[in-house]
Amino acid sequence: MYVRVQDQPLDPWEQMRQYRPGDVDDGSFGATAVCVGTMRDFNEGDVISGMTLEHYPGMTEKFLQKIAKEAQDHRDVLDVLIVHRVGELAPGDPIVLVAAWSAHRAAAFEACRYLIEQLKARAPFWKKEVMEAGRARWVERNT
Amino acid sequence: MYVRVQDQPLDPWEQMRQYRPGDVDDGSFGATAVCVGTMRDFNEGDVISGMTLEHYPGMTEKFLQKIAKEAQDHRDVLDVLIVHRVGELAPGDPIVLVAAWSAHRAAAFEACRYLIEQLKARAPFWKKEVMEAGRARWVERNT
Amino acid sequence: MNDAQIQTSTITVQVKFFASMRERLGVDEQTMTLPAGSSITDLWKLIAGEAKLPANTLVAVNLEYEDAGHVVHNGDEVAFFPPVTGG
Amino acid sequence: MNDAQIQTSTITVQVKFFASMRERLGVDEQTMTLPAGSSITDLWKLIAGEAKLPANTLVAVNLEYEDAGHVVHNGDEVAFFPPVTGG
Repeated sequence: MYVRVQDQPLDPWEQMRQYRPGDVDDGSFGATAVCVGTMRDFNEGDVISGMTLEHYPGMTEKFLQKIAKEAQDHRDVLDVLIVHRVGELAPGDPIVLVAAWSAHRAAAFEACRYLIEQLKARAPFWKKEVMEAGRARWVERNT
Repeated sequence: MYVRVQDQPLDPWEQMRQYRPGDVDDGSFGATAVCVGTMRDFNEGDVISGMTLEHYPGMTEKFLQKIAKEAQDHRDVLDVLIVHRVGELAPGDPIVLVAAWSAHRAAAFEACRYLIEQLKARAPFWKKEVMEAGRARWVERNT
Repeated sequence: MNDAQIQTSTITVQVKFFASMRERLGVDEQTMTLPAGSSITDLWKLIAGEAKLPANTLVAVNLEYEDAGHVVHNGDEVAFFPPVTGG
Repeated sequence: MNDAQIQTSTITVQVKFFASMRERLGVDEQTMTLPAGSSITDLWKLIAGEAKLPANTLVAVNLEYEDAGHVVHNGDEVAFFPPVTGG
Protein backbone atom coordinates (compact mmCIF):
# COMPACT_ATOMS: atom_id res chain seq x y z
CA MET A 1 0.00 0.00 0.00
CA TYR A 2 1.43 3.33 -1.05
CA VAL A 3 -0.15 6.76 -0.47
CA ARG A 4 1.53 10.03 -1.27
CA VAL A 5 0.61 13.72 -1.66
CA GLN A 6 3.31 15.61 -3.54
CA ASP A 7 3.97 19.09 -4.86
CA GLN A 8 6.47 17.71 -7.36
CA PRO A 9 5.30 16.82 -10.90
CA LEU A 10 3.65 13.43 -11.14
CA ASP A 11 4.68 11.05 -13.94
CA PRO A 12 2.09 8.29 -13.54
CA TRP A 13 3.70 5.75 -15.86
CA GLU A 14 7.17 6.23 -14.45
CA GLN A 15 5.61 5.87 -10.99
CA MET A 16 3.93 2.61 -12.07
CA ARG A 17 7.13 1.37 -13.68
CA GLN A 18 9.08 1.89 -10.45
CA TYR A 19 6.51 0.65 -7.96
CA ARG A 20 6.85 -2.90 -6.67
CA PRO A 21 3.52 -4.09 -5.25
CA GLY A 22 4.23 -4.66 -1.57
CA ASP A 23 4.45 -8.21 -0.24
CA VAL A 24 3.24 -9.47 -3.61
CA ASP A 25 5.37 -11.66 -5.83
CA ASP A 26 5.34 -10.97 -9.56
CA GLY A 27 3.36 -14.09 -10.46
CA SER A 28 0.55 -13.66 -7.93
CA PHE A 29 -1.48 -10.89 -9.49
CA GLY A 30 -3.30 -11.34 -12.76
CA ALA A 31 -4.69 -7.86 -13.12
CA THR A 32 -3.70 -4.26 -12.51
CA ALA A 33 -6.25 -1.48 -12.94
CA VAL A 34 -5.15 2.14 -13.10
CA CYS A 35 -6.89 5.48 -13.34
CA VAL A 36 -5.13 8.77 -14.00
CA GLY A 37 -6.82 12.16 -13.70
CA THR A 38 -5.30 14.88 -15.84
CA MET A 39 -5.81 18.64 -15.76
CA ARG A 40 -7.97 19.76 -18.65
CA ASP A 41 -7.68 23.08 -20.46
CA PHE A 42 -11.43 23.74 -20.29
CA ASN A 43 -14.10 23.68 -17.57
CA GLU A 44 -17.69 24.93 -17.51
CA GLY A 45 -17.24 26.52 -20.91
CA ASP A 46 -14.06 28.45 -20.07
CA VAL A 47 -10.48 28.01 -21.22
CA ILE A 48 -8.30 27.22 -18.20
CA SER A 49 -4.63 28.16 -18.28
CA GLY A 50 -3.50 27.03 -14.82
CA MET A 51 -4.55 25.62 -11.50
CA THR A 52 -3.58 25.67 -7.85
CA LEU A 53 -4.38 22.57 -5.83
CA GLU A 54 -4.69 23.15 -2.09
CA HIS A 55 -5.03 20.40 0.50
CA TYR A 56 -5.33 19.93 4.27
CA PRO A 57 -1.95 18.56 5.35
CA GLY A 58 -2.49 15.74 7.77
CA MET A 59 -6.17 15.13 7.11
CA THR A 60 -5.71 14.52 3.37
CA GLU A 61 -3.05 11.86 3.93
CA LYS A 62 -5.08 10.26 6.72
CA PHE A 63 -8.19 10.10 4.54
CA LEU A 64 -6.28 8.60 1.61
CA GLN A 65 -4.71 6.00 3.93
CA LYS A 66 -8.20 5.12 5.16
CA ILE A 67 -9.70 4.52 1.71
CA ALA A 68 -6.55 2.70 0.58
CA LYS A 69 -6.91 0.34 3.52
CA GLU A 70 -10.63 -0.15 2.84
CA ALA A 71 -9.92 -1.03 -0.79
CA GLN A 72 -7.07 -3.35 0.09
CA ASP A 73 -9.08 -5.17 2.75
CA HIS A 74 -11.54 -6.17 0.05
CA ARG A 75 -11.42 -9.80 -0.97
CA ASP A 76 -8.93 -10.52 -3.78
CA VAL A 77 -7.27 -7.09 -3.69
CA LEU A 78 -3.52 -7.51 -3.20
CA ASP A 79 -2.23 -3.94 -3.20
CA VAL A 80 -3.29 -0.36 -3.92
CA LEU A 81 -1.53 2.91 -4.67
CA ILE A 82 -2.65 6.56 -4.56
CA VAL A 83 -0.50 9.53 -5.57
CA HIS A 84 -2.02 13.02 -5.72
CA ARG A 85 -0.54 16.34 -6.79
CA VAL A 86 -0.84 19.63 -4.94
CA GLY A 87 0.55 23.06 -5.83
CA GLU A 88 0.73 24.73 -9.23
CA LEU A 89 -0.42 22.74 -12.27
CA ALA A 90 -0.68 23.41 -16.01
CA PRO A 91 -3.13 21.84 -18.51
CA GLY A 92 -2.11 18.29 -19.35
CA ASP A 93 -0.44 17.77 -15.97
CA PRO A 94 -1.48 14.56 -14.19
CA ILE A 95 -3.38 15.33 -10.97
CA VAL A 96 -3.94 11.89 -9.52
CA LEU A 97 -2.88 8.27 -10.02
CA VAL A 98 -4.73 5.38 -8.41
CA ALA A 99 -3.92 1.71 -8.99
CA ALA A 100 -5.07 -1.65 -7.68
CA TRP A 101 -3.56 -5.12 -8.02
CA SER A 102 -5.57 -8.33 -7.80
CA ALA A 103 -5.57 -11.94 -8.93
CA HIS A 104 -8.68 -11.07 -10.97
CA ARG A 105 -9.55 -8.07 -13.11
CA ALA A 106 -13.05 -7.50 -11.67
CA ALA A 107 -11.64 -6.89 -8.18
CA ALA A 108 -8.88 -4.68 -9.59
CA PHE A 109 -11.36 -2.53 -11.54
CA GLU A 110 -13.71 -2.24 -8.58
CA ALA A 111 -10.96 -1.26 -6.14
CA CYS A 112 -9.61 1.33 -8.57
CA ARG A 113 -13.05 2.80 -9.12
CA TYR A 114 -13.78 2.82 -5.38
CA LEU A 115 -10.57 4.73 -4.67
CA ILE A 116 -11.13 7.44 -7.26
CA GLU A 117 -14.82 7.91 -6.38
CA GLN A 118 -14.11 8.15 -2.64
CA LEU A 119 -11.18 10.47 -3.28
CA LYS A 120 -13.24 12.82 -5.46
CA ALA A 121 -16.20 12.83 -3.09
CA ARG A 122 -14.42 13.23 0.25
CA ALA A 123 -10.65 13.83 0.14
CA PRO A 124 -9.82 17.40 1.25
CA PHE A 125 -8.36 18.90 -1.92
CA TRP A 126 -9.50 22.15 -3.54
CA LYS A 127 -8.90 23.38 -7.08
CA LYS A 128 -8.53 27.04 -7.96
CA GLU A 129 -8.58 27.64 -11.69
CA VAL A 130 -6.81 30.45 -13.51
CA MET A 131 -8.63 31.49 -16.66
CA GLU A 132 -7.44 33.59 -19.54
CA ALA A 133 -6.85 37.24 -18.63
CA GLY A 134 -5.72 36.07 -15.20
CA ARG A 135 -9.11 35.73 -13.51
CA ALA A 136 -9.16 32.95 -10.91
CA ARG A 137 -12.01 31.01 -9.32
CA TRP A 138 -12.47 28.14 -6.93
CA VAL A 139 -13.98 25.08 -8.58
CA GLU A 140 -17.41 24.56 -7.02
CA ARG A 141 -18.57 21.31 -8.54
CA ASN A 142 -16.44 18.22 -8.91
CA THR A 143 -17.70 15.88 -11.59
CA MET B 1 -6.22 4.37 -31.80
CA TYR B 2 -3.37 1.91 -31.45
CA VAL B 3 -3.62 -1.89 -31.73
CA ARG B 4 -0.64 -4.21 -31.69
CA VAL B 5 0.09 -7.93 -31.29
CA GLN B 6 3.74 -8.51 -30.46
CA ASP B 7 6.06 -11.40 -29.65
CA GLN B 8 8.48 -9.01 -27.96
CA PRO B 9 8.23 -8.42 -24.18
CA LEU B 10 5.57 -5.90 -23.23
CA ASP B 11 6.45 -3.14 -20.74
CA PRO B 12 3.01 -1.61 -20.13
CA TRP B 13 4.15 1.49 -18.26
CA GLU B 14 6.93 2.27 -20.72
CA GLN B 15 4.36 1.80 -23.49
CA MET B 16 1.99 4.22 -21.74
CA ARG B 17 4.80 6.69 -21.13
CA GLN B 18 5.68 6.75 -24.82
CA TYR B 19 2.19 6.75 -26.29
CA ARG B 20 0.72 10.07 -27.39
CA PRO B 21 -3.07 9.81 -27.62
CA GLY B 22 -3.83 10.36 -31.30
CA ASP B 23 -5.39 13.64 -32.43
CA VAL B 24 -5.89 14.56 -28.77
CA ASP B 25 -4.18 17.52 -27.19
CA ASP B 26 -2.77 17.12 -23.70
CA GLY B 27 -5.39 19.29 -22.03
CA SER B 28 -8.48 17.66 -23.59
CA PHE B 29 -8.69 14.42 -21.63
CA GLY B 30 -9.42 14.36 -17.95
CA ALA B 31 -9.18 10.64 -17.38
CA THR B 32 -7.13 7.67 -18.50
CA ALA B 33 -8.17 4.16 -17.47
CA VAL B 34 -5.77 1.26 -17.90
CA CYS B 35 -5.95 -2.47 -17.34
CA VAL B 36 -2.94 -4.80 -17.47
CA GLY B 37 -3.21 -8.58 -17.47
CA THR B 38 -0.17 -10.37 -16.08
CA MET B 39 0.80 -14.03 -16.24
CA ARG B 40 0.26 -15.72 -12.89
CA ASP B 41 2.34 -18.56 -11.49
CA PHE B 42 -0.72 -20.62 -10.52
CA ASN B 43 -3.92 -21.75 -12.27
CA GLU B 44 -6.58 -24.26 -11.31
CA GLY B 45 -4.51 -25.36 -8.31
CA ASP B 46 -1.27 -25.97 -10.22
CA VAL B 47 2.03 -24.13 -10.23
CA ILE B 48 2.68 -22.75 -13.71
CA SER B 49 6.25 -22.21 -14.85
CA GLY B 50 5.73 -20.95 -18.39
CA MET B 51 3.23 -20.24 -21.12
CA THR B 52 2.96 -20.16 -24.90
CA LEU B 53 0.45 -17.73 -26.35
CA GLU B 54 -0.78 -18.62 -29.85
CA HIS B 55 -2.95 -16.39 -32.03
CA TYR B 56 -4.57 -16.31 -35.45
CA PRO B 57 -2.47 -13.81 -37.44
CA GLY B 58 -4.78 -11.57 -39.39
CA MET B 59 -8.00 -12.39 -37.58
CA THR B 60 -6.66 -11.39 -34.16
CA GLU B 61 -5.56 -7.97 -35.33
CA LYS B 62 -8.81 -7.46 -37.24
CA PHE B 63 -10.88 -8.36 -34.19
CA LEU B 64 -8.89 -6.06 -31.92
CA GLN B 65 -9.25 -3.22 -34.43
CA LYS B 66 -13.01 -3.82 -34.45
CA ILE B 67 -13.46 -3.63 -30.67
CA ALA B 68 -11.07 -0.67 -30.46
CA LYS B 69 -13.20 1.18 -32.99
CA GLU B 70 -16.40 0.25 -31.15
CA ALA B 71 -14.98 1.56 -27.86
CA GLN B 72 -13.68 4.73 -29.44
CA ASP B 73 -16.95 5.48 -31.23
CA HIS B 74 -18.62 5.62 -27.83
CA ARG B 75 -19.58 9.07 -26.64
CA ASP B 76 -16.81 10.88 -24.73
CA VAL B 77 -14.07 8.34 -25.56
CA LEU B 78 -11.13 10.15 -27.17
CA ASP B 79 -8.65 7.35 -27.80
CA VAL B 80 -7.98 3.69 -27.02
CA LEU B 81 -4.95 1.40 -27.07
CA ILE B 82 -4.58 -2.40 -27.05
CA VAL B 83 -1.25 -4.24 -26.96
CA HIS B 84 -1.21 -8.04 -26.57
CA ARG B 85 1.69 -10.45 -26.24
CA VAL B 86 2.12 -13.73 -28.12
CA GLY B 87 4.91 -16.30 -27.92
CA GLU B 88 6.77 -17.55 -24.86
CA LEU B 89 5.97 -15.97 -21.49
CA ALA B 90 7.17 -16.44 -17.91
CA PRO B 91 5.23 -15.79 -14.68
CA GLY B 92 5.01 -12.07 -13.97
CA ASP B 93 5.20 -11.16 -17.66
CA PRO B 94 2.52 -8.72 -18.82
CA ILE B 95 0.15 -10.35 -21.32
CA VAL B 96 -2.12 -7.49 -22.30
CA LEU B 97 -2.43 -3.73 -21.92
CA VAL B 98 -5.65 -1.87 -22.68
CA ALA B 99 -6.16 1.85 -22.15
CA ALA B 100 -8.85 4.44 -22.82
CA TRP B 101 -8.75 8.24 -22.74
CA SER B 102 -11.80 10.39 -22.12
CA ALA B 103 -12.85 13.79 -20.83
CA HIS B 104 -14.56 11.92 -17.98
CA ARG B 105 -13.51 8.97 -15.87
CA ALA B 106 -16.78 7.00 -16.18
CA ALA B 107 -16.41 6.77 -19.96
CA ALA B 108 -12.72 5.88 -19.63
CA PHE B 109 -13.43 3.08 -17.15
CA GLU B 110 -16.30 1.72 -19.23
CA ALA B 111 -14.30 1.71 -22.46
CA CYS B 112 -11.37 -0.01 -20.74
CA ARG B 113 -13.64 -2.65 -19.25
CA TYR B 114 -15.44 -3.18 -22.57
CA LEU B 115 -12.14 -3.75 -24.36
CA ILE B 116 -10.77 -6.30 -21.91
CA GLU B 117 -14.08 -8.20 -21.62
CA GLN B 118 -14.54 -8.39 -25.40
CA LEU B 119 -10.91 -9.37 -25.85
CA LYS B 120 -11.12 -12.18 -23.32
CA ALA B 121 -14.43 -13.47 -24.63
CA ARG B 122 -13.77 -13.36 -28.37
CA ALA B 123 -10.23 -12.46 -29.49
CA PRO B 124 -8.48 -15.50 -31.03
CA PHE B 125 -5.65 -16.13 -28.58
CA TRP B 126 -4.88 -19.45 -26.91
CA LYS B 127 -2.79 -20.13 -23.82
CA LYS B 128 -0.78 -23.31 -23.36
CA GLU B 129 0.56 -23.65 -19.83
CA VAL B 130 3.74 -25.44 -18.83
CA MET B 131 3.54 -26.92 -15.34
CA GLU B 132 6.27 -28.21 -13.12
CA ALA B 133 7.90 -31.41 -14.42
CA GLY B 134 7.36 -30.11 -17.94
CA ARG B 135 3.76 -31.21 -18.45
CA ALA B 136 1.85 -28.84 -20.72
CA ARG B 137 -1.86 -28.22 -21.22
CA TRP B 138 -4.11 -25.88 -23.17
CA VAL B 139 -6.07 -23.56 -20.93
CA GLU B 140 -9.74 -24.48 -21.31
CA ARG B 141 -11.52 -21.85 -19.29
CA ASN B 142 -10.75 -18.17 -19.41
CA THR B 143 -11.92 -16.33 -16.31
CA MET C 1 -11.47 25.51 43.53
CA ASN C 2 -12.26 28.69 41.60
CA ASP C 3 -9.19 28.23 39.38
CA ALA C 4 -10.16 24.64 38.67
CA GLN C 5 -13.69 25.70 37.77
CA ILE C 6 -12.38 28.23 35.27
CA GLN C 7 -10.11 25.61 33.75
CA THR C 8 -12.95 23.18 33.20
CA SER C 9 -15.54 25.70 32.08
CA THR C 10 -13.69 27.03 29.03
CA ILE C 11 -11.79 25.22 26.31
CA THR C 12 -9.32 26.29 23.69
CA VAL C 13 -9.41 24.95 20.14
CA GLN C 14 -7.25 25.52 17.08
CA VAL C 15 -9.39 26.53 14.10
CA LYS C 16 -8.33 26.20 10.45
CA PHE C 17 -9.95 27.44 7.25
CA PHE C 18 -9.24 26.23 3.72
CA ALA C 19 -9.69 27.32 0.12
CA SER C 20 -12.54 29.79 -0.59
CA MET C 21 -13.46 29.88 3.11
CA ARG C 22 -9.90 30.87 4.06
CA GLU C 23 -9.96 33.61 1.44
CA ARG C 24 -13.39 34.90 2.43
CA LEU C 25 -12.55 35.09 6.13
CA GLY C 26 -9.04 36.37 5.45
CA VAL C 27 -7.49 34.00 7.99
CA ASP C 28 -6.03 30.52 7.69
CA GLU C 29 -5.68 29.56 11.34
CA GLN C 30 -6.62 30.97 14.75
CA THR C 31 -6.82 29.88 18.38
CA MET C 32 -10.23 30.32 19.98
CA THR C 33 -11.50 30.02 23.54
CA LEU C 34 -15.13 29.03 24.12
CA PRO C 35 -17.36 27.50 26.79
CA ALA C 36 -16.92 23.81 27.51
CA GLY C 37 -19.68 21.79 25.91
CA SER C 38 -19.81 23.99 22.80
CA SER C 39 -20.77 22.42 19.51
CA ILE C 40 -19.33 23.15 16.08
CA THR C 41 -22.36 25.36 15.46
CA ASP C 42 -21.54 27.36 18.61
CA LEU C 43 -17.95 27.74 17.47
CA TRP C 44 -19.06 28.97 14.05
CA LYS C 45 -21.31 31.58 15.68
CA LEU C 46 -18.31 32.87 17.59
CA ILE C 47 -16.21 33.03 14.41
CA ALA C 48 -18.66 34.55 11.97
CA GLY C 49 -21.46 36.03 14.03
CA GLU C 50 -23.84 34.00 11.89
CA ALA C 51 -26.31 31.53 13.26
CA LYS C 52 -25.83 28.94 10.56
CA LEU C 53 -22.91 27.38 8.77
CA PRO C 54 -22.92 28.33 5.09
CA ALA C 55 -24.55 25.64 2.93
CA ASN C 56 -22.26 22.76 1.97
CA THR C 57 -19.58 23.74 4.49
CA LEU C 58 -17.64 20.70 5.68
CA VAL C 59 -16.19 20.40 9.15
CA ALA C 60 -13.41 18.18 10.45
CA VAL C 61 -12.38 17.72 14.07
CA ASN C 62 -8.95 16.23 14.66
CA LEU C 63 -8.74 15.30 10.95
CA GLU C 64 -12.08 13.43 10.83
CA TYR C 65 -15.35 14.67 9.34
CA GLU C 66 -17.96 15.66 11.95
CA ASP C 67 -21.48 17.09 11.86
CA ALA C 68 -22.36 20.61 13.07
CA GLY C 69 -23.83 19.23 16.29
CA HIS C 70 -20.57 17.57 17.33
CA VAL C 71 -19.25 18.86 20.70
CA VAL C 72 -15.66 20.10 20.62
CA HIS C 73 -13.12 19.54 23.36
CA ASN C 74 -10.10 21.33 24.74
CA GLY C 75 -7.14 21.02 22.39
CA ASP C 76 -9.20 19.96 19.36
CA GLU C 77 -8.20 21.03 15.87
CA VAL C 78 -11.34 22.15 14.06
CA ALA C 79 -11.34 22.83 10.30
CA PHE C 80 -13.98 24.50 8.14
CA PHE C 81 -13.86 24.14 4.38
CA PRO C 82 -15.97 24.16 1.19
CA PRO C 83 -16.89 21.05 -0.84
CA VAL C 84 -13.79 19.17 -1.94
CA THR C 85 -12.70 19.17 -5.59
CA GLY C 86 -9.68 16.88 -5.87
CA GLY C 87 -8.94 14.04 -8.27
CA MET D 1 -20.20 -26.85 -71.11
CA ASN D 2 -19.06 -29.91 -69.22
CA ASP D 3 -15.86 -28.15 -68.13
CA ALA D 4 -17.81 -25.10 -66.98
CA GLN D 5 -20.19 -27.28 -65.01
CA ILE D 6 -17.29 -28.93 -63.17
CA GLN D 7 -15.78 -25.52 -62.39
CA THR D 8 -18.96 -24.21 -60.83
CA SER D 9 -19.95 -27.38 -59.01
CA THR D 10 -16.86 -27.66 -56.81
CA ILE D 11 -15.06 -25.11 -54.70
CA THR D 12 -11.67 -24.95 -53.05
CA VAL D 13 -11.15 -23.51 -49.57
CA GLN D 14 -8.10 -23.00 -47.38
CA VAL D 15 -8.62 -24.57 -43.95
CA LYS D 16 -6.69 -23.62 -40.79
CA PHE D 17 -6.62 -25.18 -37.34
CA PHE D 18 -5.37 -23.58 -34.13
CA ALA D 19 -4.22 -24.53 -30.65
CA SER D 20 -5.53 -27.85 -29.27
CA MET D 21 -7.44 -28.53 -32.49
CA ARG D 22 -4.28 -28.14 -34.56
CA GLU D 23 -2.45 -30.52 -32.23
CA ARG D 24 -5.25 -33.08 -32.17
CA LEU D 25 -5.62 -33.17 -35.95
CA GLY D 26 -1.86 -32.97 -36.50
CA VAL D 27 -2.21 -30.34 -39.22
CA ASP D 28 -2.20 -26.55 -39.18
CA GLU D 29 -3.38 -25.77 -42.70
CA GLN D 30 -4.74 -27.64 -45.73
CA THR D 31 -6.46 -26.97 -49.04
CA MET D 32 -9.76 -28.79 -49.52
CA THR D 33 -12.09 -29.21 -52.48
CA LEU D 34 -15.78 -29.75 -51.83
CA PRO D 35 -19.15 -29.37 -53.58
CA ALA D 36 -20.43 -25.85 -54.15
CA GLY D 37 -23.10 -24.92 -51.65
CA SER D 38 -21.39 -26.81 -48.81
CA SER D 39 -21.80 -25.51 -45.28
CA ILE D 40 -19.19 -25.41 -42.52
CA THR D 41 -20.78 -28.58 -41.13
CA ASP D 42 -20.30 -30.29 -44.51
CA LEU D 43 -16.67 -29.18 -44.57
CA TRP D 44 -16.10 -30.51 -41.06
CA LYS D 45 -17.57 -33.91 -42.07
CA LEU D 46 -15.05 -34.07 -44.92
CA ILE D 47 -12.18 -33.20 -42.58
CA ALA D 48 -12.96 -35.39 -39.59
CA GLY D 49 -15.47 -37.97 -40.79
CA GLU D 50 -17.67 -36.87 -37.88
CA ALA D 51 -21.18 -35.62 -38.24
CA LYS D 52 -20.91 -32.88 -35.67
CA LEU D 53 -18.41 -30.20 -34.77
CA PRO D 54 -16.90 -30.83 -31.33
CA ALA D 55 -18.67 -28.87 -28.61
CA ASN D 56 -17.47 -25.27 -28.21
CA THR D 57 -15.56 -25.31 -31.49
CA LEU D 58 -15.41 -21.83 -33.02
CA VAL D 59 -15.35 -21.22 -36.76
CA ALA D 60 -14.19 -18.18 -38.69
CA VAL D 61 -14.61 -17.59 -42.42
CA ASN D 62 -12.39 -14.93 -43.94
CA LEU D 63 -11.39 -13.76 -40.42
CA GLU D 64 -14.98 -13.31 -39.16
CA TYR D 65 -16.87 -15.62 -36.81
CA GLU D 66 -19.58 -17.70 -38.54
CA ASP D 67 -22.07 -20.38 -37.47
CA ALA D 68 -21.84 -24.02 -38.56
CA GLY D 69 -24.67 -23.54 -41.06
CA HIS D 70 -22.80 -20.82 -42.96
CA VAL D 71 -22.21 -21.71 -46.64
CA VAL D 72 -18.59 -21.48 -47.78
CA HIS D 73 -17.45 -20.15 -51.13
CA ASN D 74 -14.57 -20.73 -53.48
CA GLY D 75 -11.38 -19.15 -52.16
CA ASP D 76 -12.63 -18.77 -48.57
CA GLU D 77 -10.26 -19.15 -45.64
CA VAL D 78 -11.99 -21.27 -43.01
CA ALA D 79 -10.55 -21.67 -39.51
CA PHE D 80 -11.53 -24.08 -36.74
CA PHE D 81 -10.39 -23.45 -33.18
CA PRO D 82 -11.21 -24.09 -29.51
CA PRO D 83 -12.58 -21.46 -27.10
CA VAL D 84 -10.26 -18.47 -26.89
CA THR D 85 -8.16 -17.81 -23.78
CA GLY D 86 -6.34 -14.52 -24.32
CA GLY D 87 -6.02 -11.50 -22.07
